[in-house]
Amino acid sequence: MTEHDAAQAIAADPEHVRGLLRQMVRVRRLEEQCVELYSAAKIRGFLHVYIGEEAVAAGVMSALRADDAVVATYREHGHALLRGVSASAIMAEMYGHAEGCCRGRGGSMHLFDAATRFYGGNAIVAGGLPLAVGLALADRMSGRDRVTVCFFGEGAMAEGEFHESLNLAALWGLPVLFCCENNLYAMGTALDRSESQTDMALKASAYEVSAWAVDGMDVLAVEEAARRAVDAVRAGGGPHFLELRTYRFRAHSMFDPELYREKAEVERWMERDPIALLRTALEASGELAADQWDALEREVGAEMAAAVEFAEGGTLEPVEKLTRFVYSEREPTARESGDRAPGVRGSR
Amino acid sequence: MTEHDAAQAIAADPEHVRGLLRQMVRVRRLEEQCVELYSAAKIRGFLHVYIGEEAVAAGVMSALRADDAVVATYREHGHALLRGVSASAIMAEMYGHAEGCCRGRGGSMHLFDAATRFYGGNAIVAGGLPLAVGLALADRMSGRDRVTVCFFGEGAMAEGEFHESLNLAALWGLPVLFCCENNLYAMGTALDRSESQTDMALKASAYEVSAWAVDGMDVLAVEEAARRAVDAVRAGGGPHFLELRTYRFRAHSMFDPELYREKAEVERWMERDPIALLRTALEASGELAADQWDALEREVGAEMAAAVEFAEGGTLEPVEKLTRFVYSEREPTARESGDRAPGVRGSR
Amino acid sequence: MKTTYREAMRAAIRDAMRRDERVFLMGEDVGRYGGGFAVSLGLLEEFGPSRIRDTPLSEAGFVGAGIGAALGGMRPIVEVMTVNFSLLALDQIMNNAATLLHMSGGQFNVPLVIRMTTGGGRQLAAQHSHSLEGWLAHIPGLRILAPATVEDARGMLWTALEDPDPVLIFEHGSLYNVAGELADDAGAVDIDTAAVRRPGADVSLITYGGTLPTTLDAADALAGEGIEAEVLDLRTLRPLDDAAILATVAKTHRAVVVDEGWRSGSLSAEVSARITESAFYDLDAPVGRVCSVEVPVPYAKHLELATLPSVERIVAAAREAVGSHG
Amino acid sequence: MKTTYREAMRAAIRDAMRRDERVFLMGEDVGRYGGGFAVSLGLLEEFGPSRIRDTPLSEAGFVGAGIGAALGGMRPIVEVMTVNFSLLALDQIMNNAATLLHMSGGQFNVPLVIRMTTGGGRQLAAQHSHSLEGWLAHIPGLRILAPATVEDARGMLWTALEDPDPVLIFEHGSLYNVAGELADDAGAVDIDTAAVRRPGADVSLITYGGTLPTTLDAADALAGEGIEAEVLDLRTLRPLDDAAILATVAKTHRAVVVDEGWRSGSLSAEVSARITESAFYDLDAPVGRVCSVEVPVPYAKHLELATLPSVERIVAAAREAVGSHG
Ligand SMILES: Cc1ncc(C[n+]2csc(CCOP(=O)(O)OP(=O)(O)O)c2C)c(N)n1
Ligand SMILES: Cc1ncc(C[n+]2csc(CCOP(=O)(O)OP(=O)(O)O)c2C)c(N)n1
Ligand SMILES: [Mg+2]
Ligand SMILES: [Mg+2]
Repeated sequence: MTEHDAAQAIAADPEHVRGLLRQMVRVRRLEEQCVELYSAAKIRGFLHVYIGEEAVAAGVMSALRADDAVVATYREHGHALLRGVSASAIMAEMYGHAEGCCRGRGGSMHLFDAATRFYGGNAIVAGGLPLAVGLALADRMSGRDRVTVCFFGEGAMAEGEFHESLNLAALWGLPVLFCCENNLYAMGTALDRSESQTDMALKASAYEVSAWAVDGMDVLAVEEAARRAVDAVRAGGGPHFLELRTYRFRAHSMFDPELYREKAEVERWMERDPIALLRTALEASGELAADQWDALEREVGAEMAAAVEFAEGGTLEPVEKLTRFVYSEREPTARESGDRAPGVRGSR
Repeated sequence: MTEHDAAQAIAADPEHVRGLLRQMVRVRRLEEQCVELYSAAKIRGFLHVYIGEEAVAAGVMSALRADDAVVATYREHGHALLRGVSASAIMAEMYGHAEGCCRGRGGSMHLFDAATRFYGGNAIVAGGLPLAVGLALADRMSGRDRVTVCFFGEGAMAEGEFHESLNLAALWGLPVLFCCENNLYAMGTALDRSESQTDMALKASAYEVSAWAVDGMDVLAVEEAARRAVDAVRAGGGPHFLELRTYRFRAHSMFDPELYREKAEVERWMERDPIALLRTALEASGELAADQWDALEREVGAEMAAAVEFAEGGTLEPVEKLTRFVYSEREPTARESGDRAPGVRGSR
Repeated sequence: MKTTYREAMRAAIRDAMRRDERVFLMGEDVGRYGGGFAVSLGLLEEFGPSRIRDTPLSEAGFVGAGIGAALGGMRPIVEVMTVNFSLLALDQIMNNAATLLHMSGGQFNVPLVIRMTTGGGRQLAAQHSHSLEGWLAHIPGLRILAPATVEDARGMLWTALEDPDPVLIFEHGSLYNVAGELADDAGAVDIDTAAVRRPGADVSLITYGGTLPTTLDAADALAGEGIEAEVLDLRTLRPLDDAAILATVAKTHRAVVVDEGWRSGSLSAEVSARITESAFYDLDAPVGRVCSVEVPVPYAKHLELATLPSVERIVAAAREAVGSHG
Repeated sequence: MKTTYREAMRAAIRDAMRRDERVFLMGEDVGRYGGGFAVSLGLLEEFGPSRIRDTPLSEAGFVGAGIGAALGGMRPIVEVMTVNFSLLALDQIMNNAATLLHMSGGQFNVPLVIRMTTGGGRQLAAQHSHSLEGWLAHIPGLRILAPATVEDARGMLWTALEDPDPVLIFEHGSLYNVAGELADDAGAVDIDTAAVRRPGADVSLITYGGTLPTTLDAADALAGEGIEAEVLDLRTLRPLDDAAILATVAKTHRAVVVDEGWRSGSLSAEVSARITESAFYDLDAPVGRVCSVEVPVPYAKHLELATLPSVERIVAAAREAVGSHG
C-alpha cells in the first residue's frame, strides 16, 4: 500500500487500524515472552517464533468470520492467539499443563481449539493442506458458506502434499484460501535453492487457482487482499492463493545457529518491521498519541503477564490419564445415537 | 506434421521411416499376441497394453543413444521392446519363466534390462519419476553426457511424486526428458476430472521446464520433437518435458469393462491409428510397396512366433531359489573390494 | 440369500449412504469405472458424483481430505485402491488421522473409514501384492478390521462408520468372489471381538482375512488325520481381542498363527508374544507361525504360491505343535 | 580420544566422502544449515554444494532420487531429517529400494544408505517423536542398523556403504551428545552381529539404539539388588542376529526385550516370538517386553517420561522374569 492509501485507510476507521496494531503487538509480546521462558526452561521441545511475520496472521484473521476454519503450521502461536485462543490457554499448553488448550499434550507445535475452529498446529510440513481441503469439502457438500484458511511456508510448496491439495481444491472448486507465508527460508534453505519456480503466486496459478502476491509486512495490504480473497472464496469463486511476502526476524527455532543468512539481510528486513511501519503510519496520521501507544503496550503487557501467571499456576495432567484420547471416550449409547455432534467432541 | 512435412521426411530417408513403421508394428503384434495369450491363461496378473500409443515409444526411442537410460511404467512392453529387449525375453517373462528378462519375478508390469539400461517396469503410478531424477543426477555428478528418459501417463501428474521430481530436476538442471503419454484417461478417470490444469505442457512449464506438446499419433512428429528435446537435454539445457497426445484403443487392463467412455470416441481416435497413418503416408510417397509391407508383416510375425515358442519352451525357476535376489549375492571379498561395478550387478 | 463378498461390501456401502447423508465414498475410480475391484459398481448411478466421488491419483491428498472432511462433520469412506498405494498416504494416516484426537487434548476426533484391498495370490508381483494390515496395526489411534466372511463384509462397515475414530478396513483381493449365505436382514456386526469359526480341542489356528479360508481348509485336512483344530478369526487386528486368544489357547494349549504378512515383525509375532506373556504356563508347545516368506512377492505362479501361506505349511505347523511335548 | 556420537557420525561421513568420490550426502538442510541435528556441520565447506547437497522439502522425491543415483553408480547417503518424515518416502523405500533387485531378477541392486534421526524424549510431541526403526525392519530387502555407541556411530556407515543393498541407519536423537572413548584408528565395524554390552547370568536384557543407555542403567540398578543382567545390543535390526539372541537366552533362561517402539507389533514382539520358537524349552520365564505406551507421544515432560521405557520399568520387568519359576 502506498503511504497515501494507508493514510486513507487510517482516516476511514482509525479504531480498526489501531486494533490491527494491537493484534500484532499481542503476538509479538506473547512470543517474546515465550523466548524468555524457553531460556528459563519453562517451555521445552521445539519453539518456532513468528516475530516479523505478525502482519500476515493479523491481516488474514481480520478477514474471517467466526465460523470459518483455520489450519496452520508449527509456527502458529500468532494464528492461534489472533483466531481467539486465549494467551493463557496457549501459555499453559507450552508449560505442558492440563489447563493448556490441548491439556499439555500438544505443546508449541500443536495448538488446537474447537471453539474457534482452529485446526492446529501441524508440524509435518505441508501436512495440514489436505486437512484444509477436506474441511472445505465438508462445507461444500453440506451447503455451508464457510471458508477454510490454510497457512504454510514457501518451503512447503515443494512437497507433494501441497501439489495434491492445490489440485484437489481447484478441481473441485472448494472454498479454501491458501496463504503462503513466504519468508524466503525453509530452515536454512533459501527459496531459490528449494524451488525451480520462485514466483509462488505464478506457481499456484498453474493449478488454475486465482493467486496474487502481497506485501506481508503491511498489515493493511494483507487485510485488504485477504478480504478480497475470502469474499471471492465465500461467494463460490473456488480456492484462492495469497503469497504473503514476509521475513522471520529470529532463528528458525531455538536450535538454529543461523549460518545461512547475513546479519545485514536481517537488518534490512527489520527496517520493515510490520509493527513499526503501522505505528509510524498511525502516528503520522495523528491517530496514535503517545498515551494511546503506552496504554496499548500496558494492556498487552498485562494480558501476557496474566497468561504467564495462569500457566505458572497450572497443574499436571495425572499420569494415569496418559492414554486418554488415544481413542474417543464412547458413551454407552454411542452405537445407537448416530447423531452425535459430528467432528468436534466436547470430551473434556 | 503436415502431409507436406511427412512427405519430405520420407523422401529424405525412406529406409529410416520404414524402420519406424516396423518398430510400431513390432509393438502392435507383440501386444496382440499377449492379449491372446492372456485369454489362453498363459499370461496372468495385470496386463496393460499400449495399442494405439506405439508412435510415442517408437519416436522417442529412436532419438536415444545406447548409453542413455529409460524409465517406464506398467504399460511398458513397447518401451522395453523398442529399447532393445528381445521379444523372447519379454514373452518368457510374462510366462513367468526363468528365461524371462527378470527370471519370471517381474511379469508384465516389471520388465527390466541392465544391458539396455531399461529401468522398468514401475507399477506405482509416478513412482519411477524420482528414479529418473536420480539416474540423471548420477550422470551429472559423474560428468557424463547421458540422458534419462522417463515415461508416465497424464494421470501420474496429479501425484506428489511427479511434483517433487519435476522441481528437483529443474532446480538442479538435470538431464531428464519427461515424456507424458497423455491418453486422456487414467483408468476410468478422464483428464478433466483429474487435473484442474488440463494443459499438461503448461503445467510442466510452471516448474521452469521447457515443455511442448506433440501429436502422439504421428511418429515422425514425435521423433522430431524427441530429437530436439534430447539434444537440448544432452547439451546441458536442463530437463525437458514432452506432452505426447495419444489414446489407448483398448481397455486399461484385462479387467476393465470400459464404462467410462463412448465407443464413438474410441472409433474416432482409431481413425488416427499411428500405424495406419504412417503406412498411408509411405504408400502415398511411393515408399512402401505392397510386397514391402507384406515382408514387414511376415518378418514381425515370425519374430513374435519365435518369441512365443521361446517362452513356451522355457523353464520354471526352481522354488528353492525363491529368496534369491532379496539381497545381493556377496562375493566373499565384497567388503574389501569397494570397486565392484556400481549399480548393475551381473549376478545371474 | 446367497451373495458374494463383493456384493456384500457393496450392499454395506449402499446401506450406509442411504442411512446417513453425511456418508460419502471417495477414491480413485470409485465412480465411472465402478471401482478398481468393482465393489462400487452401480453406486454412481444411485448417489451421483458428489457422493460417489472420483479422485485424481493423489493418495496423500484424498486420504488427508477424508480426514479433513471427517473433522468437518462428514462420515467419509475413503477407498485406497490397494494397500500398496497406501504407503503414499501413511503420513496422513499416522501423523494426522491417528494422532489428532490425542494431540488436541480430546477436542478433534476423526470419524473416518478407509477401505483398501490387500494381499497377494493373483500374480500381481512385488508392487501390488503387499499384506500390510497387520503391520499397520502397530499404530495407536487406529482401529483395523479384516472382514473374512460375507457377514463381516456386510456388517463391519456400518459399525466402523459409527466409530468416532479412524477405522481401516482391509478386503483381501482373493475374497471378493467368494460366495456365502447371508441372512436377508443381515446388518451391523460388532467390531470388538474375534470369532471361533471352527471349534476344536487339539490346536488353535489363529488367523484373519484372506488366510481364513486356507486355514479352514487346513483344519479340514488335519481332521482327516484326527487332529481337531480350533480356528479363531481375529476379525479386528487392532485392538486385538486378547480374551478370545487366551481362551482358545487355554482350551488347546497349542497355537499356530497364520498371517499373510512377511514373518519378521508380522502381526503373528505380536500374537505369539502376547500368548507367551499371558499364557506361558498353559502352553504345551511353542507358538508356531505360518507367514509369507520374506521376499518381494514374485510374479511367477509357482514362486508366488511358495511365498504365501498354504494349506500344507499350516498343516505341517499344526502337526509340529501337536507333536511337541510341553 | 574422547568424542561424541554426533562427532563420530560426522567423522564417518567425512571419511566416506574422502575415500570414495561416488559418495555424497543429500537431504534437507544438510549443507548451509549444517544439518537438522548439526551432524553435517562443516562438511559443506570441505566438500562443496554438489556433494553436500541441500534438497527441497520433498522426502519422496529425494529419497527416490537417491535410489536412482545408486542405480546410476553413485553411493548416496540420503539424510531424512527425522524418521517422522520418512513416512512420506515409504513408497520409495518399500516399493522401490527394497524390491528392485528381486523384481529385476537380480539385475539392479540399490547401494543406498539412508540415515534418519529417530526416537522421543525431547518433548517434541506426537508428530516428531516416532520410533519406527523396529517397525521398518519388517521389510525384506532392507538392512536396518541402529548404532548405539560412538564406535558404531563411527564405524557402521562405511560398512553400510560397502553393502550392495539399501541400508537404513537410525540415530537416536538422545544419543548425539553422548560422549565416549574412541580409538584413534577407529574405522569400519561389522554390521552382522549383535554385541553383549554387559555380561550377566541371571537375565538377558535385549535392546538397541536409544534404549541401550537406559538398559545399562537398569542393569546397574539390578546389580545393586544382586541380579546380574546380561545386556545384548542388537545393533542390526534386520536381519536379526538370531545366534546371539539364542546364546544369551541359553545362558540366562530369562529375557526381557526393551524397545522404544509402541508395544503392539514392535520389534520386541518379533524377538519374543523368535525366542519362543527356538528356545521355548530353555526358558524359565515368559519373555518380557518393555516398550513405549501405545499413545501418540505427548509433549508434557511427565507424560512423555511415562510413555517411554524407563529404568524403573526395565528393572521391574527383569525382577518379574527372575522371580518367575519355569
Ligand atoms: C515433512 C517434513 N519435513 C521436514 C520437516 C522439518 N522442518 C520443519 S520446519 C522446516 C522448514 C519449513 O519451511 P517453510 O515451509 O518455508 O516454513 P517456515 O518455517 O519458513 O515458516 C523443516 C524442513 C518437517 N517438519 N516436516
Ligand atoms: C500410486 C498408484 N495409485 C493407483 C494405482 C492404480 N492404477 C494403475 S494405472 C492407473 C491409471 C494411471 O493413469 P495414467 O497415469 O494416465 O497412465 P495410463 O494407464 O493411462 O497409461 C491407476 C489408477 C497405481 N498403480 N499406483
Ligand atoms: Mg519459509
Ligand atoms: Mg492416461
